[in-house]
Amino acid sequence: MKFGIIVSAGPYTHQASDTAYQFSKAVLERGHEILRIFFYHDGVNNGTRLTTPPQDDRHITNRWSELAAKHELDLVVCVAAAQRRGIVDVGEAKRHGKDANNIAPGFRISGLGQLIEVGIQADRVITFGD
Amino acid sequence: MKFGIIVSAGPYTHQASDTAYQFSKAVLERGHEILRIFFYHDGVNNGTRLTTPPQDDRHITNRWSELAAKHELDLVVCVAAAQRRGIVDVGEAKRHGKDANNIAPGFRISGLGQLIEVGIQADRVITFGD
Amino acid sequence: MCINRRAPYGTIYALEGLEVVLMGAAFEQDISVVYLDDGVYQLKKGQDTTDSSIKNFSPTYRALASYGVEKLYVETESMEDRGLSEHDLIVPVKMISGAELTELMEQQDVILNY
Amino acid sequence: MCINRRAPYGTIYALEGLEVVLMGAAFEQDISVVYLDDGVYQLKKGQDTTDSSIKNFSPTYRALASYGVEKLYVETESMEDRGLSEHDLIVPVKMISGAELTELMEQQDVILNY
Amino acid sequence: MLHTVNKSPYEKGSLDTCLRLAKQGSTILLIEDAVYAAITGSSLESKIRQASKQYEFCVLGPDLKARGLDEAKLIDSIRVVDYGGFVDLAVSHDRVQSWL
Amino acid sequence: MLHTVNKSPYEKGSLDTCLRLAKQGSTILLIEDAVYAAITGSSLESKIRQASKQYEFCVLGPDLKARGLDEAKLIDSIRVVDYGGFVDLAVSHDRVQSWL
Repeated sequence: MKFGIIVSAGPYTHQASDTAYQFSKAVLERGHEILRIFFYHDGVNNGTRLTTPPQDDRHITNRWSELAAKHELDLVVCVAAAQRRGIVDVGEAKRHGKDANNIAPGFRISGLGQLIEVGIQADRVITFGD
Repeated sequence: MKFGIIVSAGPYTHQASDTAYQFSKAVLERGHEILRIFFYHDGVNNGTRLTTPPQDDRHITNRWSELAAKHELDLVVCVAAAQRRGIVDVGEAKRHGKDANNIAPGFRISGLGQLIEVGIQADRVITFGD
Repeated sequence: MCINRRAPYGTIYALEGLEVVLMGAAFEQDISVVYLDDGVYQLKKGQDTTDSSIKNFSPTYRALASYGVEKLYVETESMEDRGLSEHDLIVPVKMISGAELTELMEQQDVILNY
Repeated sequence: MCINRRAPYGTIYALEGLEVVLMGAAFEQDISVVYLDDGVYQLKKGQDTTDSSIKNFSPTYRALASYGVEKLYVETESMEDRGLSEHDLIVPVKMISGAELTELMEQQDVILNY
Repeated sequence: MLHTVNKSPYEKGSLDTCLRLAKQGSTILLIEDAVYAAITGSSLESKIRQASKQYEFCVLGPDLKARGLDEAKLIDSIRVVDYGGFVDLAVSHDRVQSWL
Repeated sequence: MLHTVNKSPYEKGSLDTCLRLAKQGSTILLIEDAVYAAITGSSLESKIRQASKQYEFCVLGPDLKARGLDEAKLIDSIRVVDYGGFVDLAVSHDRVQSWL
């Protein structure tokens, strides 16, 4: 079965991104497919590589990056939501004259169309958020 | 009268940082003093220079930076909260081996002691958050 | 179907939820939009953000029809709790009861929530 | 005084609120900590996050006394609503009524809220 | 003491907790989504009218206006303030308690 | 339909809205801070018992355990699932509705 997963809360602040991660892992362990994980609202803050959580705590962003690398997942950060919150890749930095970018490995920035598309293509869409 | 102001919600997502800004401006217009504005929890996300909100909307970070420049305000981003959320200055980037920083002009990263201190020194402490 | 349950301005969900509806319309999806709980306040007439300098996005609701989004539903019970009537709303909507909304939700392919 | 009104793990306020209390103690402030509404759940015995891989910070409450933080107050009404009693809590606390809490709040210099 | 409430009373319990714990004679300022509590004709009106015998209620005008709420429909005992008035309230009370 | 609720029923109205609108026979999965609704001895117990005549309630075990809630104190009609069980529920119902 094909899943689309929406993450709409930021890391650490709300448990939603933890639940989304555990759910995603379980989806893959059950042999199902994840078409895309779409980060919207404050969920875009999952996609910054600049976090340094305490050593005895989980590293939420790295955990996503590793899961994506292992299973070739498509992690999409919504561009409109990202612009408001300061999540930037090389292209966005150039376009808006920013002197730095902060996107984490395995994440890409794209439009809301990617959310609509997964809504059309997935058998199940599930939202984790605040 | 001396105010300490705490901002504990991120920009755009919650109105709290808007209210904190309007309140801060009014404090200064009334001739009172702001000892420090302390950004805690998701409030640290007010301090990234990488945001590009839509042109017809307010630019929350720039607004803070300008208010701070005009009135020599002390805008402090809590270091522990910032590490979890990926707000980084030059020193933090070096310390944690990050290849970029994203702190906005007028903001500085410091410890929770700065919050305790303002609690001791201010006549009034007020929190804006989620 | 997009279900809106939050008031405008206090949080960004109303605005970013509207952006999803517009994008769905651009993809020529047949979208139903439901306003429920505090979400009904999104459609309140007379919003004026000049004194709070937040962007007033309420005129966009009036533009939804021109984007082909015509199925706007508002739950009667949420309106009554808040002392609101259809005359308070910025756009024409279909008022439905909670029981009707329950059935409508059962007919959807995908439900998005804010 | 720090007022804690949120449950642990669902949001970060419990953990980051605890960090403020520890820092206040390091500055030798005379800190009262109040657990109210869902905040009382922070002190629930038996927290075990091994299956959710979130950091379990509940042992830190037991360390508060060694940092000189000894004024822990829990509101009786919040406990009763949730079917909790003092035996369910990980540390000794002073149980106070809402009316007593009202008076206690009036005596504080600064109140921080999470 | 000045109490501020910023959450919708329909969505969250913050206003209820404030009403349970604020000392008689305190001032309660409704801001952001809490301004919806200030309007007549809702299911909350009688609760607020009852509470206004014990507390002085104020409401932030810019937040009312943003949400399209008419001052003419305010519960009559509630006073409207702007951001400057909010500051004055914070100054004239010896402490501020924010119920988030 | 599978309904998920992730907010504390003491703090927010999400569970109430879910109970008002979920079709009879639906499954309601309590996760994150909503797991507090599943415990006996609270002021909510009778409401949940009443609702469990119409709905199948499940609760996410790892979230119970994190919060120190004893499975022995669960309202008896509520079934505990792990993350794999959560996925199975999403698969076996034709849609998922998240009440945030």
